[in-house]
Amino acid sequence: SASAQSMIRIDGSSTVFPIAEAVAEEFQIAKRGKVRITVGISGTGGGFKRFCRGEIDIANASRPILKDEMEACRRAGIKYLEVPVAFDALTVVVNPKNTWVESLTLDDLKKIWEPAAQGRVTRWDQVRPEWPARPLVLFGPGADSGTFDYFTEAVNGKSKASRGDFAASEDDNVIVQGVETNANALGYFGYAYYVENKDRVRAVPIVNSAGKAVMPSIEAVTDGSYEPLSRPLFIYVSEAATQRSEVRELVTFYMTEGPALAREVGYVPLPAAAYQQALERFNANKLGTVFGGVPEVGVTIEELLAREGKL
Amino acid sequence: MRDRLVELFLLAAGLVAVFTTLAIVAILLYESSAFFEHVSIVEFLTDTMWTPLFADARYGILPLVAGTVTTTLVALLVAVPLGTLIAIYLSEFAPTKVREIVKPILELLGAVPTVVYGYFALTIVTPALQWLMPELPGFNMLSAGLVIGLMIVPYVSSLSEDAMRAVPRYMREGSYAMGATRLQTALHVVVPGAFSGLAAAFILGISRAVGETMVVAIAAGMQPNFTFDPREPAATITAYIVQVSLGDLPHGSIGYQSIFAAGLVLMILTLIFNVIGFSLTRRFREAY
Amino acid sequence: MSAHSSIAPFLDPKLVREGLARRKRLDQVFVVIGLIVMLSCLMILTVLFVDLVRNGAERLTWDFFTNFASRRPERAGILAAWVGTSLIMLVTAVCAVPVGVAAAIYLEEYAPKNWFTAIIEINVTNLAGVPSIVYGLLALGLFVYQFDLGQSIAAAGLTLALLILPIVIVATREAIRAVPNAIREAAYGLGATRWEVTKDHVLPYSTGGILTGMILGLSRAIGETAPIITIGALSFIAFLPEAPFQREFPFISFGWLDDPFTAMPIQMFNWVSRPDPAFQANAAAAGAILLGMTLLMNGIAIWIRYRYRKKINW
Amino acid sequence: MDSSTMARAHSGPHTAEQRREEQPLRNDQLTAEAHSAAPRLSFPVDDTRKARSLKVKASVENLSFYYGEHQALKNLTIPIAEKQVTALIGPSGCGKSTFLRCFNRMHDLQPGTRYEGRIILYPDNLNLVGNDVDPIEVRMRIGMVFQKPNPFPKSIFENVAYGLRLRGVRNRAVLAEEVEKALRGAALWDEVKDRLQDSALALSGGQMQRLCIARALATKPEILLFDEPTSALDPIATAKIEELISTLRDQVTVLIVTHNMQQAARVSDYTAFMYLGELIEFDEAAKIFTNPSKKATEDYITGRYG
Amino acid sequence: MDSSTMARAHSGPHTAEQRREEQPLRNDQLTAEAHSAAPRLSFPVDDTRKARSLKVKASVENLSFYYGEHQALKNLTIPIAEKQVTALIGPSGCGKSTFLRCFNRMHDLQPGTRYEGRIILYPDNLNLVGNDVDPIEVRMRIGMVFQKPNPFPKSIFENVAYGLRLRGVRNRAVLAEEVEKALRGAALWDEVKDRLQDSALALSGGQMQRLCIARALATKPEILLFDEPTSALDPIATAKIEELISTLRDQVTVLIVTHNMQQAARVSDYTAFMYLGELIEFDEAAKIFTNPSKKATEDYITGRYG
Ligand SMILES: Nc1ncnc2c1ncn2[C@@H]1O[C@H](COP(=O)(O)OP(=O)(O)OP(=O)(O)O)[C@@H](O)[C@H]1O
Ligand SMILES: Nc1ncnc2c1ncn2[C@@H]1O[C@H](COP(=O)(O)OP(=O)(O)OP(=O)(O)O)[C@@H](O)[C@H]1O
Ligand SMILES: [Mg+2]
Ligand SMILES: [Mg+2]
Repeated sequence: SASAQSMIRIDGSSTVFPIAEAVAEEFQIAKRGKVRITVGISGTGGGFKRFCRGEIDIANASRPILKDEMEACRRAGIKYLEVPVAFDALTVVVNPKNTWVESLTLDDLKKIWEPAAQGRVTRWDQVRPEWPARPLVLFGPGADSGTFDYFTEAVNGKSKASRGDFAASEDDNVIVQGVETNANALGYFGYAYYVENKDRVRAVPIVNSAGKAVMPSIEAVTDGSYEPLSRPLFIYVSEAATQRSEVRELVTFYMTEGPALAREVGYVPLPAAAYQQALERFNANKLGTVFGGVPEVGVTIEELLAREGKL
Repeated sequence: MRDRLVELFLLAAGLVAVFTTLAIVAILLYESSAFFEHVSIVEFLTDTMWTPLFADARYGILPLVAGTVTTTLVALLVAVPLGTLIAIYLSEFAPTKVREIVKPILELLGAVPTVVYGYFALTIVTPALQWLMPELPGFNMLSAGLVIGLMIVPYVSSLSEDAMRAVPRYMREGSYAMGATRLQTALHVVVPGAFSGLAAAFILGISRAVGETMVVAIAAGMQPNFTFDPREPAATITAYIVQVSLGDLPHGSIGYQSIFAAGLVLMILTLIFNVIGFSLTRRFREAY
Repeated sequence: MSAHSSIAPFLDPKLVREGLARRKRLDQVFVVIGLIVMLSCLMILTVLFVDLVRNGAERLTWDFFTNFASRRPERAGILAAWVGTSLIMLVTAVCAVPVGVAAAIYLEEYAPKNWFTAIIEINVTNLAGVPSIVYGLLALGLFVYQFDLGQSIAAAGLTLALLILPIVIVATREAIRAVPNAIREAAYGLGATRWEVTKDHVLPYSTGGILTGMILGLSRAIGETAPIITIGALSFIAFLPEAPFQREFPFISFGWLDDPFTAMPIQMFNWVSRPDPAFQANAAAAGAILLGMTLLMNGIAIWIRYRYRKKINW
Repeated sequence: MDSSTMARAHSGPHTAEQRREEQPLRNDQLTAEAHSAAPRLSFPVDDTRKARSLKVKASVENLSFYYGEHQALKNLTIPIAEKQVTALIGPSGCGKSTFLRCFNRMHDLQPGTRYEGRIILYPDNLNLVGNDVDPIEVRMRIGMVFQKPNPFPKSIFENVAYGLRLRGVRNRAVLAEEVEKALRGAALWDEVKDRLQDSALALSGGQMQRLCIARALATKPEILLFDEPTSALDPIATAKIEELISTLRDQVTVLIVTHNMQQAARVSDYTAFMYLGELIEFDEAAKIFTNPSKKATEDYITGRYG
Repeated sequence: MDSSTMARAHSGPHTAEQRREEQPLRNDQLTAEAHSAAPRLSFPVDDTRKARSLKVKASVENLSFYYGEHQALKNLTIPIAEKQVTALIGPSGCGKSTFLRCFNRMHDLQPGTRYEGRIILYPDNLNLVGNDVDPIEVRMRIGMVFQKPNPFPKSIFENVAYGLRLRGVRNRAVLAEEVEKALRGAALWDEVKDRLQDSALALSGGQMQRLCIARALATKPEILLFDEPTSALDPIATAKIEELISTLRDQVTVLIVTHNMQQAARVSDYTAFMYLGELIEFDEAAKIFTNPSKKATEDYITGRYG
């Protein structure tokens, strides 16, 4: 069998996958094939499950590790380091034929997406009276996804609290397709899908806490003005694996080459300083998660990096 | 003596099928037992909301069952008539050469990766339907069902054709000798004569439709609606399972365990179809 | 008897003749409908295939077969995927065919007709209808964790083997049933044991049908995505499993069995859901190749069936 | 076994001799008439018997038949007497079934077959094997009963009604009446009248065969073809069918193939002996079985050839 | 057809009478010997013929046979003379095939069947239908030729060699020699010697049937069973098979079922007439066909019953 020694096993979120793939590809080229990397897409949940069984070295996660998973890792004696690798900016999009929506406030979004809206808010004019009385057709990611969790937490104040009567898909391209073909549609998904489909759907500026309507963009995310819909993506590195030099090298590579690669595949890199800081934390072997098993919204990356981790 | 050993070995092979079923049932039962500690069976079977992953979780399997049944019905409405029609055509009308060539090519329809079918439904069939019915939402069970139906046409037609050709020649001759045309012979003698085989073909088709995942996941909207209206978007059991098992949900959570409960329901659904099919086949096997 | 003493036609011949004309018209109408339906199904198949080929045309180059996956669509290839798929199919065939054929032989040649065999029979048909994703769940629990095979080619092959087992069993049973009883009686009459009859006659004469079943099963397995993702197929893997043939002794190696893998449908599934639309061409190309592989297998099946039919004509 | 069982079993059918007496013979002599609308069948005068002639229902003229390259029938010429039973005998493979199936164009179902010559059906002078004649129309006029009873997997009633439905009869009263008549004609009515709606597949072999006869009778065919109708049946059922065939003579022209010479002797008025696709001898049954004029026929009849 | 063809075709087999003369008769009288190692078959003295007795190869004693509930054979007792041809005749369904298949336990392949009584095989006193006897051993000693020729879809050589291979013969020279002997014994050698490696399916029906006989002969069976071996064959092939059966008498004990009385009369030394599962009469063929002692037999023989 392909020797396990030089193999780095990565698995988890399919959202993080494009970045992980790019890094893995480049790292293998840089190491001239001496290190072998595999990347899977079992989902954040599946990734953590395998991570906490000690089957993989790095878990890709589109959300922080949760209490159950921390518990599982603790029981198996798996310790880990949490490393943020990029931002994903959740992008709210409408059909290009939609002329009425210029921006959306969090309140608007809440009116549209809160559980109470189910079956009731079905026309645009119910959100804002000046909007036309056209049907409101909603698209979003599946309820099992980290994107959904983050969006509901940010908009409705509670993770997974959402109306259920929207067309969901695991595959964000399907949402693009749905919004593109329906003039009354509204949907949300990861920034990368918007970047690649700018001519098919229109992104809506979101009014941030400062009252300013901001279009999602790399700059707006990096400077923190596109909030609260930007979220960090993570990798979790098993402490045992950090004993291996190639894993350490990979993480270092991630922090140095990562920003360019993330940008290339449509994600938003962290601020340059943040990579520096994250690498320092990694080298200092600061174990555990800074979230304590509870997802949070709207925390800046600097805040996160300043916190103490918990296992 | 050696014959005895061989028989035991062969029996063991036959038992693999039984053990597989047992293993599937055992795993599903085991994993869903945790789920049923949390959710009462009554709620599971009677509630009409399925939102196990939402903050306000409800665990009524009915919407998923409704979605499964509706897409399956739509699929069957396509596959059974088309499949039977093709089978009759191939077995009673087409020249041997045509049959020998067309049958395996049709079987290819069943081998197209289902992802391809999913996009076929979403990007070609749905717009076409919307052109006919402008009100139709972009995701709906209708187009998913139609495409699944198309996908299982070869299962139905292939097996039905086998069954029809197994109808002995003297039966057909009896009918022709009475002055029947080909069509009359096919409809009045061959089809009733092949009934058990047709039933088996339909059952396999149903099972396949019930178990289809990707097409519904892509084209039907993944939205657990308790409705039997094929124009609505909906989710099926399989779509739910594949979605969750690949999602970001923590394993071991109730939401994750719910897929095993759903799987159990699916298994029971297919089992029911099969037992019905099996007893039908048995009942009519001695037909001639 | 007097009731029938007249041979005069029962009905007015004119009416009968008119009725006949109508019946024959119906006959022709049906032929047309049958042809149309059949042709439209064939056409849809063609459209699907042509569409894939057209969308993927730009990627259908030699490099596509020899490159690993990449973040750059134009650099990405399916090397790991097609090697993985081939090896998985190998494992699947090697496991499913003997077991499936043995089970079919048991059911057809050995099994007494009682409730026990009825259960096995129900089971087989039932398994044919179990959704593939459920096999994934089973395999995860059984092969990956219980048998500790991990996320390996062996685990994937076994999973798909279980999935196609019923197809192999059903097809083999049909083939075995087609062997005339007279042949069995002849062999028994010479003093052959059950096993000798099976091995010397039933099996050799049903080879065509058995191979057809195997290939139909494999064409089902080759396109499966869900179950092998569940057991942990990878999406990025830039190296190949250990080669089955080695230069040094013992020349053959089974190390590849527990190597990680990816497969064609996974690669395709992954590309389909990528943000960059350029990957859609890769997906289409992969889909076309997958369909081509299936087409090839089915072609072989048709050819084998044809050859055997020609050779053995009862 | 007590021999009384057996005696009872075959007391039914009259012997050929007995029946022949009962038959009204026509005395027109020797008429080699050219084809008029209803030609007569005539035999040369023979010292041992009265010459007689009967109406001809169909006349086979120079019929040849080919399965692809293989010529199965060679230039056969046989007259078929109206309302008489004509039996075809001959060793296996001599073409008896092939000949019979020409009458209702069953061969048309198999590609690559070819007819030559003519079978003229009287009174309307229709050439049954003509290319311009619709096989379905032929089959509507000429019924057939097969070697193996082949009822349709439907109810008894529907089996018999099938031919009528094909002919467009929808009226339930008419159907019921005709089905009853046909079943009575096939001597099956009493046995099944209480279970007309039961599956035909639940009948015994002999009953099934009579059902097939009823099915054919219901459409009032002009000629009824029997291809070894009793070879799959037990002795008692065989006796019943033979008796039935004897009585059918009043209603319909019967052509029967049998490999059983005793049966041919018992039921037929005329007998044709075929060998390797050729007609060796055709004559009254009594003559064939007592005093055949060809050596080959005699050898076959007396069992020197099997 | 010229009748010479036919004459040639059946000039082969000797008539039963001719053959009987050639046979060395044994003159031991009337011995109702209890079962010794080799009992003798004896008939009561009869004015019209010499009483004689022959070695018995197998004796059927009170044999009954059941298909589930249905009793197909009722308490049969028949001696089978060594190196003689014994024919079984009787109407369809009377149990001839069932009886024959008891000899090589073919019924064991069908569940739910049951034997009662005994078939003792001499000289070793083996009860063929005993529960403790391995059916495979029985089949190794008793060969069978079926109604429809059923060669394996293998080469001619492999067909004949198959039985030997089953018995563990591997030596190629031995195989070749035995195959030739068997093919010669079945009068097929000259026709196939140049194409032993061709598929057996390319042979004609009659050749196939002789191949099946060769296949059975190759294993040197003690008894050879024939179940209507010529019913699927044309006259010429039939004649060849009959001739062959007549000559086989020198090598092996033959039991033949036929629905054809002429055939039975031609080939057999002894004939058993069965009806509805019972044995009605058993005697020398000459006696049965000229002067049967039971009315039922006579009726059947003379064609009054079919
Ligand atoms: N479908 C067919 N295709 C080609 N040849 C055929 C076909 N059916 C019969 N034959 C051949 O035609 C000849 C006459 O066959 P036919 O069935 O008419 O004989 P038969 O007299 O009815 O014999 P039997 O008494 O065995 O039924 C035979 O040589 C036979 O092999
Ligand atoms: N496999 C079977 N299962 C049940 N009953 C059977 C089976 N085979 C034959 N029988 C019955 O046993 C009886 C004797 O059948 P058998 O085949 O021995 O008759 P036969 O004398 O050989 O007739 P034929 O001349 O038609 O071949 C018949 O009543 C038949 O229906
Ligand atoms: Mg015939
Ligand atoms: Mg028989």
